[in-house]
Parts: sequence; structure tokens; C-alpha cells
Amino acid sequence: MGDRSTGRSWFSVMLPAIPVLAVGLSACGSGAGSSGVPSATPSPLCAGVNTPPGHTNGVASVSGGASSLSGAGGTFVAPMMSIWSAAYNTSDHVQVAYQSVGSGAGIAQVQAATVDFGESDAFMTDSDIAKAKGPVVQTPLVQAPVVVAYNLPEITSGLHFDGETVGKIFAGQITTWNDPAIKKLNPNVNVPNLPIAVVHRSDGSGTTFIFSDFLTKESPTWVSALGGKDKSVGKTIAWPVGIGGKGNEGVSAAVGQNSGGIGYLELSYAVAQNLTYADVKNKAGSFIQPCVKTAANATAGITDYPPDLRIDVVDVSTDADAYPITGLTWALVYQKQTDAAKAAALVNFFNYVLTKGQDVAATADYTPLGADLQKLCVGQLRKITLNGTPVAA
Amino acid sequence: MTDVALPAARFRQRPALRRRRTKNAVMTALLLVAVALALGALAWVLVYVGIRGFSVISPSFLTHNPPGNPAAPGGGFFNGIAGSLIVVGIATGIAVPLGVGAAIYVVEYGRGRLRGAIRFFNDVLIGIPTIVTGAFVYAVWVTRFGFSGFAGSIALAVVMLPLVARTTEEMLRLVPTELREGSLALGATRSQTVLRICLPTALPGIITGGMLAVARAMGETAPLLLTVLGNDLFTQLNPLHRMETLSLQIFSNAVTGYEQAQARGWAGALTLIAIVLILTAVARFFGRRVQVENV
Amino acid sequence: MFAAHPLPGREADQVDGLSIDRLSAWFGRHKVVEDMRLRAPSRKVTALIGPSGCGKSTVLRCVNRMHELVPGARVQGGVHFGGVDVYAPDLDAGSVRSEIGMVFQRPNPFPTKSIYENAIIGVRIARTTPRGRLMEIAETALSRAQLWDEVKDRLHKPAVSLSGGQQQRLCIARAIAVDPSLLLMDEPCSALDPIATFKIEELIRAIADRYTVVIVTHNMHQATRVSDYTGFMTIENAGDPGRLVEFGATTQIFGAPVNPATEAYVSGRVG
Amino acid sequence: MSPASAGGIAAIERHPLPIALRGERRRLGDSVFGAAVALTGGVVLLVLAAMVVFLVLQGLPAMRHYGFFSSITSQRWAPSEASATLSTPNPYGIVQFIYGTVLTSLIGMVIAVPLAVGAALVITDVAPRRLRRPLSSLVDLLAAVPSVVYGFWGLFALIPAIRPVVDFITSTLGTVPVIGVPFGGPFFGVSYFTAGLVLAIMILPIIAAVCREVFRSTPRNEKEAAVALGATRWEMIRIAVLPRARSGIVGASLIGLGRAVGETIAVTMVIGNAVLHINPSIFDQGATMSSVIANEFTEATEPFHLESLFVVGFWLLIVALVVNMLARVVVRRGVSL
Repeated sequence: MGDRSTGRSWFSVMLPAIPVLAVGLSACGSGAGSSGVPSATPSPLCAGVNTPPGHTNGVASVSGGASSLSGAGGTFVAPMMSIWSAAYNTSDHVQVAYQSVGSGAGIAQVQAATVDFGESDAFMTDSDIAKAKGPVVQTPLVQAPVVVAYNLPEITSGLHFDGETVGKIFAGQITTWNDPAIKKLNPNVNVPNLPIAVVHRSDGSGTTFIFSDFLTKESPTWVSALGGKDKSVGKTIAWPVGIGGKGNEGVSAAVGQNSGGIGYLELSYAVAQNLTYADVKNKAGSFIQPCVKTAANATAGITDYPPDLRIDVVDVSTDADAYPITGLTWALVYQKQTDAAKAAALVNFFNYVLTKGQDVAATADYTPLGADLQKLCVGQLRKITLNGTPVAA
Repeated sequence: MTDVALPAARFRQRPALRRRRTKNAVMTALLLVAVALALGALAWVLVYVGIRGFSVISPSFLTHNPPGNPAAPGGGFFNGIAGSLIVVGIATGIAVPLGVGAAIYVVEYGRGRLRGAIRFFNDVLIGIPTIVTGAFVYAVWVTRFGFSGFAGSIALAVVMLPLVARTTEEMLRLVPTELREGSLALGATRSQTVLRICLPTALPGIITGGMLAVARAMGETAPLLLTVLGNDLFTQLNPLHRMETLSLQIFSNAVTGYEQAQARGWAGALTLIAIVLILTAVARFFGRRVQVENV
Repeated sequence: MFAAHPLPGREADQVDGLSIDRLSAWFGRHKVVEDMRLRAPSRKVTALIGPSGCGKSTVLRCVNRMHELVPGARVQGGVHFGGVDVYAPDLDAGSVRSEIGMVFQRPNPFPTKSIYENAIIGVRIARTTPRGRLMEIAETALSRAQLWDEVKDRLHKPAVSLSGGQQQRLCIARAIAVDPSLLLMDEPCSALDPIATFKIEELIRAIADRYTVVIVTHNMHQATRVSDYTGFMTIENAGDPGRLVEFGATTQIFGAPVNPATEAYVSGRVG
Repeated sequence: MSPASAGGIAAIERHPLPIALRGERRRLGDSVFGAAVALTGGVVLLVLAAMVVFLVLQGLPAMRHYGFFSSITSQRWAPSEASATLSTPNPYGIVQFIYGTVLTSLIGMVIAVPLAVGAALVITDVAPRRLRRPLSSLVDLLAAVPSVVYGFWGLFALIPAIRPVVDFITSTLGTVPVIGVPFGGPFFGVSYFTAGLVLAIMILPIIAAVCREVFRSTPRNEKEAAVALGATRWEMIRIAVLPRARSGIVGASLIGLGRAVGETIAVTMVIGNAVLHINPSIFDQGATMSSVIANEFTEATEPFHLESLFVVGFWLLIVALVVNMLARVVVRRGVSL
């Protein structure tokens, strides 16, 4: 082989890089999640300013708190938690390291006591608590809608979906976008003939719990496809079809990358990534756009909360303006604390979350807790004890 | 075999020659295509990460933590970079003495079956999936003491140990027997011979091996997922707590849908590649010296 | 033209022989052979003798263009065989090599191949012969290499199962199976014991009626035993290129050398 | 690694030399040092043994509950059903992960082995001498790029680049009945095939490095024998280099296979994480033994979920052990990585 032919091979070495540069540049330009224009013209229900609730009924600050807390849990609340954590670090100089690993992981970490607090969008059941190292105080922190987001380049307004149709899609029984069932719900939309790329969670997820809870309540097809109500709802689901994405982030990324993709995720992820999402039919029969206000409507009518606050709010409201797939997300803290500094820091942080923290929720597309529920949540904080005595005054 | 013809005629009349030359040319071309594809893949990865990372990276990327809101621009991976250095540093502190010791045993002391077994299983250990290593450390350590930077260090040490042992072994083997004989003949003990003669002679090679192991550990992600868990917003320099590492940070940012988070991920990937390539290049520099000295 | 080295009588087939004209060879900047001129007549055995490092092997490797495979190697001058310029630009080095066979110092059969496969490998790659004739060729080549009787019952055993001497004869069979006109032998017996050496020498004599043979040897007795003509090469000082000092009929070189250096060497006073 | 120095001091002492008398203290120090290095040597064996023991111990409850082999005879992985169906068929079958691991590794090998062998041949026998060292360093660099970077790149650069090609395959070959099944669409980017492709790039430098050492050890005189017969370079490679290297290539491939089997993060990022069952098309989503551990490990709260993941880990360890031990036996020694 002479030098000349080597020169040729060097040239061919660089060839593959050329289309790549083009790909790289175009990818830089458009980004993964964007499908152009954000969802719809806002429905009148969602228009207007979200008023901060201004909760001021917290517990008194406990002195001697630790300077850092370690938490892990749902990705559902992660964007909200980052904002709380950063703001709280600025005001009170306490680092709250929250790792968004999934609600399943949040519960697992609590059970293993590897974190100071856990977080989950599905509260811990009795059997979950039985595997933990002691009684657990659970308190809702915030509520939010789970949206059905999709990636159809030409469709920038919210498609209409009902639970049964969504159930059929996620059960793998509707596989193309121009299926009659979808067309029937959207007579005025020119739905393309594209294969549906179902995207679900690959990790144990509270978002999955909320979503599958809704499907179980609304879609008989979903329930029978999964083999019964005991199998059709949970943090993990035996998904018959689809791509598994890790966390809400992973699902949003996969939806964004696949033309024809559909997935379920917490509202703030869809908003931040300009994903289009559907208006979902509620119990009253209206197609509702998910937003801070329609999610607030979903719990507005609830008055009889159980003492441990373990309540399922998904698709229960009969309010005509309620978005049905709305869920709460819980903080999970051991009731019997043994480290005074950690206990104080925990109470102080969640006290912040439940009071001032609620005021910033809407800025991140989360829905603050209603006044009734918030009062009960603050009450939960008072249950936390250190060597038998309550930590909060 | 016919009777001898005039060779002049036969030189050019080997039939099939054209076909053979064509085949040679085709096969040579195919071989070159193989190299071109391999190098093309390398160039593609490096150029792609380079372009995407370079547009984001800045001094402040290396000195700041990610913003609280993942959708926000700016911020950096300081916590991950610092965490990686600490976790890998501790792992190196564990793995290098153990690996060098194991190699000394194998080359200078070991006999018979045990020595053979250690050599063999050391090689096997190199091939153990690191996710299994992570699960192992989870079972041994994390279930008792929780997630921490140190748990990650143990996992990485298990990854690095056989690599260090392997290169050290090779390097000790290159130490000429005459040096050992000379030392022993002067009345030095075995341990003195090893510590004063063999190790110093093999040192550049051992450093090379160590650096390549460090480079490998810097890029490891899977075992850290199960042991360090991550700490995505804050700087945590105490290895007894959960830390962030650069590799974990790239992973978590890579799989989000946030454009800004992905952008930070690319900058992180560029940083990681730069660290690994620099380590590899420096290691090769030492490596070359070793070879030259042995010519 | 070759006044310095008077040639043996000009037989009719002289044109078929090997002629080397003003050949110089280099490794990088180091000149190892200078101004070599030699004629090896057809169907005769020509020996090249001389002290080690005098460039004998290099001359041989220039003849079948193996020299150029070494990085930095260079050749100047002419090599003609059977009237064909071996270095002609339109001539493929591969076809030169298949016309000019070579046997090396150490037996080098292909270790993964059987005796039979080794014998016919050259023919196989040349693709000149139909498959059906391969066994016939193997038998002819192995017979000429005086190995057939020893291996005919175990042709499909690995070549490395043979003794060193047998392996070398197998290599000779491999070389002549492709039916070359010229056979180059580079100290073919230097790795063998006396008995194996004797068999090879016998073999060389036997095949000389068909092939032109050029053999490099540092064993002068071997040269006298096998060769018809002998060339003596030497270097004057360390670092100098090797030169051909004297060439002539073997009986003349060993019986009545003209050059004092040759005389000193063949009488065992030098080297 | 000259054979002369292979034995170290132990070898010297097997042929006793006259050694001067030593003091007691020095002898004590010597034996302490000897014991210490013997201990560190033992750590290697200990770690490997502990790995097997701990994975078995952690997986034991699930193995006991479902039966030792039940997990490798079923392909239903449904932790959500574990509590609901304790008495009914096993929801922790892992056949589909073994399938995913085997399929992705196979795709990786089919692509990487020829390329690696080719690249190694270029480096040892084809390229001009002064280019060989740089070429070999560059190919080695492929092994230095971290797994997570390959995954990231695979997701954003590789998938868009292969999408048109794969779409073409799924719309032509994929529509043929029966034989088109493994190539059926639709293709959503993440898939067994994508994972195999990324694996190919990752194991290529490892296989190439081992092959390079193997090819380099071809004796010069055998290459010359081939050339002297008039062989072209390719014929020389085919006659002299490749046959001798056959077991080396197999060993190199096994080392690459071992790596492919265990590779986690990059695969997790591009395989699609569909855990329920075997998907017939290589362009469909799936999961491997390592990817399911990476995805579910830290959040396994359902009954026997974590234990079952340890069972997956156990089988992965067994597969890796077998492949690597085979590889080492085949390659014997002398080639690092």
C-alpha cells in the first residue's frame, strides 16, 4: 500500500462526520422536545392569573436544624422540589438534596432508611409501611395534573381524548393515529396516518400510579387487557407495548424524539418542553385542558379527608371544570426521629413548603393545596417526634 | 509440470493473476473500509460531542452547580466534577495498593496453584459487568450504611483493582531477572529487593496502568447508580454522604427532555471526554517511555 | 562487459540464466551491497559464499524482490532472469516471486496446515491448476523433494509433525510445486543436523537438472559439494557494503582462486 | 514479558543462590511483607467469591419462593403483579432479558468482529509503517470514550442518522411475511438494533486490540514463506496470518462478547426498556439483563422485586464468568485489556 491510498483512507475517515455535523447542527437548532407552538389556545378555564394562596398558618421554626437534608422520590414533583430547595437554601441556608429517582425509589429509600425523607405520588400502603423501619408520617405537598402529551407535528391544539381511548392506546389496541376511535373524538382534526409510539415509565412511578388509576376507573379495555383491577393500577405496570423512559424526564424526551409518540407526564414537564397535550374527558363529560386551575378544581369539592391524609383524588370530582387525571404527591418522613438536628431541619423545611412554598407552586405549573387540606398537612408535621416528644412547638 | 519453457514468456502468462490482483485490491479496500469505519465512528462521536459541548461549556460551567429549575439555562456541573474527583480519588487509594500488592504476590512470591488462580481470576474479574459490581456493593455496603460517595468508591475500587493488578504484573515481569539476582546476591532480602529494585524499575509502567484505570473509573456510571445515587443540585464533598458524579450527572441530564439540561449534559460529556483523554494521553506518554527503556 | 569476472563457456541456454548487473542495495542509508555483477547459468547450481554480513542473503532477496519488503530498503541496478527484467515496471512482484522460488534458513512450513496443504499451497493461490490435479502435483513435488516415501501415508498430518530436515524438504517441495524456473536457497541447511543436511544436498544435486539454483551458504564444504559455480563476496571494513570479489567454476574458486581475499577465505585463514 | 524474567524472585529461589546470612529482624520484616502481599492477592479471589455469594444470598428468597429455575423458564416480568399472584405463574421471568442481552450482543459482534479484525490487520500488515502506531492509538481511543457518552451520542446522533435506513428496511424487507418479522416496523429509534450498534462501536476497540497482538505475533518467516510463493498481500494474510490467529480471534471476540453482555448505561439509554416480553423485531424495544437492573434497582418496592433483580444479576454474573473464563482460556495469556 502506497502513501496515496492511505491518503484516500484518511479522507474516507472523515466522511461519516459530515452528515453528522448536519444532524448535530439541526438538532441544536430545533431541540428535542419542541413541536413548535405550545398547546392550544388556552381554554377560558385556564386563562387569567393564578393567585398565590398565601398560607401563613405554619408551625414555629425549630432551632438547631441540620444544614443539609437528603431526600429522594418522585420525578413528578422534582421541578417543584428544585425550586423549593433552591429558594429554601437561599433564605435558610439549608441544603435539601432531592434526587428525582421515581416514587418507587422514594418509598424504597425510606424503607431502607437511606434518606432523610422520601417522596411519592402514590402514598405508602400498609404493606409498604410494614417493610419500613417504623411508622411513617405522610403529608401531601402539592397537587398537579398528569397530562397525555403527544408529538404530532401538524397538530398544535389539544386533541380530545376519553379514558377508554387512552386505555386502548396504552394497551396496544389502537396502534395508528388515524384510528376511528380517535377520529370520532376529534371530527374536525386531520389526524395523520402515523404509527403510535407509546411511551411509558421504565421505573417505579407515582405518575404511573395516578395515570393507571385513571385508566382503571375509566377504561374497561385497559383493565381487561392487564388482567384485572389488581394488575391495572400501580407504580409499576406490566406494559403490553411501548418504550420505557426513566422518569418524567425520560418520557418527555422519548415523546419529543418520536414523531407519533404519546406519553403521560406531569404538566410542568410538558410546559417546559413545549409538548402538546390532550384535553381529557372528565366525569361530567367535558373535555378539559390540564392547568393549575382545572387541577385545583379536581380537589375543590373534597371535605372529608382521612386522618392519615391517604386519599385517592384521581378522577373523583364531578365538577364540570375539573381535570380528571390530577394527583397529590406525598412527603414520607419517619415519625420517630432520632437525630435532633435532622428532625428540626425536616420540620422547618416542610413547614416552608406548606406555607411560603405554596405561593410559588403556580409559577412552576403546580397547583397549591387547598386551604382545608393544607391545614391538615401542617397538622401532620406536628406528629413528628424526637425521642417521644413532638418536634414542632 | 511441463518441461521447462522459456521463462521469459511465462513471467507474464500466469493466468488468474489479474483476478488475484483484483481480489487483493478488493480485500485491501475492505480492510481500509474497516479502519475508516472505526475511525469514522470515533471522529463522529468526538466531533458531535465537541460541537454540542463546546457551545455550552465555559469557565462558569466548571465552577457552578446546576440551576434549581432544570429548564433554566446556565449553571454547571461543579458538584459532579468535584464528586467524581473525590469518589475516584478514594477508589484509587483503595485499588492501587491492593492491585500492586496482588501483582507483587503473583510475580515475586506466588507459587503453584494459588498464583495461577489469582492471575486467572484477576483477568476474569476485569470482565465482570460493572452493574453487577454495583449490585454487589449495594448488598454488602449500601443496605447497611446507605448511599454514599464512599460506597461508590468501593465499587470503583473493585472495577480498578484487577486493571491495576494486571498492568503492574506485566510491568514487574519486564524487570530483568539479573536485577533481582544482583540484589539478592548482595544480601538484600526479598522484600528489600521488591521495594528498592523491582517496584522503582517498574514504576512508570505502574503509573500508566493506574492512570488508565482512573480514566476507566471516571467514566463508569452503572455501579454508581446503585451506590452513590446522586445529589444533583448541591456540592457535597463529604464522601460519607450522597454525592453527585460527573458520569451520573451526564446520564440524568441526557435522558431529560429539557433542552437546557441536555445542553449541560453535552458540556458535561465534553468535560468527561477531555478528562479521560488527557489521562489516557498522559498514561501513553509514560507508557512509551517504558517501552523505550526496554528496547 | 563482465571482464572482471570471466564467465564460464557460453552455452546455448545461457539466456535462461540469472544475470545481475551493477546491483546495489540499501537498508535506509546503509549500503549493504555494491556493484554486484553475476551470471548464474541455467540448470546449474551457483553458490554464493562469504563471511556473515557480506550481503549474500540481500543479493538473493533482491533477485525475487523480497528485499523491497523491508521498510526503507532500496535497490539499484538490474536483475534479469531468462532475459526478463525482474524490476520491469509493468511486472508484478508477486509473479516474479512465483517464477523464482525461495527456500529459507529455517524450515517455515505453515504450522496450521497439513503436509499436503503445505505442498500445494503455492499452486492453490496461483489458481492455475484444477482441483483434481492437486494431488498429482503434490506427489510430483514431494517426490522431487525426496520426501514422498516418508510422508505418503500421513499427508494430512500437520506439517509441524515432521522433523526439521523433513520440514525443510517440505519447504523445497512447496517451492518447486509452483514450477518455478529459478530456486533461491538462503542457507537452507544452517538449522539442520549433518544427516538432514546431507539429504538436502543430495536433493539439490538431483533437482539441478530441472532448475536453476542459487544457494547462499557459509559452509564452504557444502559449496564444493553441491555447486557448479561459486561467487565469493566479502566486505573490506566493517560498515562497508559487500562486494563480489571473485566468480568462477567451483573447482576454480576452491582450487585456484585468483583473488588473494578469496584464497584467504577458502583456505580458512579468514572468516 | 520476556520468558527469562517471567518467574520473578520465586523462580530465582527455586534455583537456590548462595545468599548471605540475614538478621532475624530483616527476616521478620520480610515475612510480614510476604504475608501482606499474599493477602492482597487473596483479595482478588475474595472479591469474586463474595460477589457470587452475596448475589446468591440476596436472590435466594426469590429463588426459593418461585423455584430455582423458574425465572429462566418464563418471560413475564411484572413486579406489579407479584403480590397479586403469589400462587400463580411467576411474574419475574427473565427470558426476555437474556434474549435482549444475547440479541444485542450478537448484533454487536456481527458488526464489530469483522471490522475489528480488519482494523487490526490494517494496523499490523497493511498500513504504511509510520502510520501503524497512530492508527492503533486512535482505534484504542474508541475504548476510552465512556459508556454514558456513547449512550448520549447514540440517542441524539446515531438514531436520527440510522432512522431513514431502518425505515427503508422496515417498509421493504419488514413487510415480507415470516422472514420479514425480525425486521418489522415501526421503528421508534430506541431498539435492540440501536443498542447492538452502540455495543459494536464499544467492543470494536477491545477486539481490535487483542487481534492486533495476535496478528503481530505471526512469525516473520511464515509471512515471508507466503510472499516468496508469489502471494499477494491478501493471500499472505489468508495463508500465514489468519489461520494461526484463529483461536486468538475467537478469544478476542469472547472478550468483546463479555464486555457486550455486561455493558449497561449505553444500552439502557438506547434499547427502549420494554420489559414485559420478547419482541420479535430487532427494531422493536426491549431490555437486557443489565438494563433492567439499572432501571429498577433503586426503586424495587414490590414483593420479591429487588430479590428478583438480584437473581437477574446472578445470572448475568454467571454468563459473564463463563464467557470471560472461556475467553481467557482461549486467548491464554499475553494480551492485556
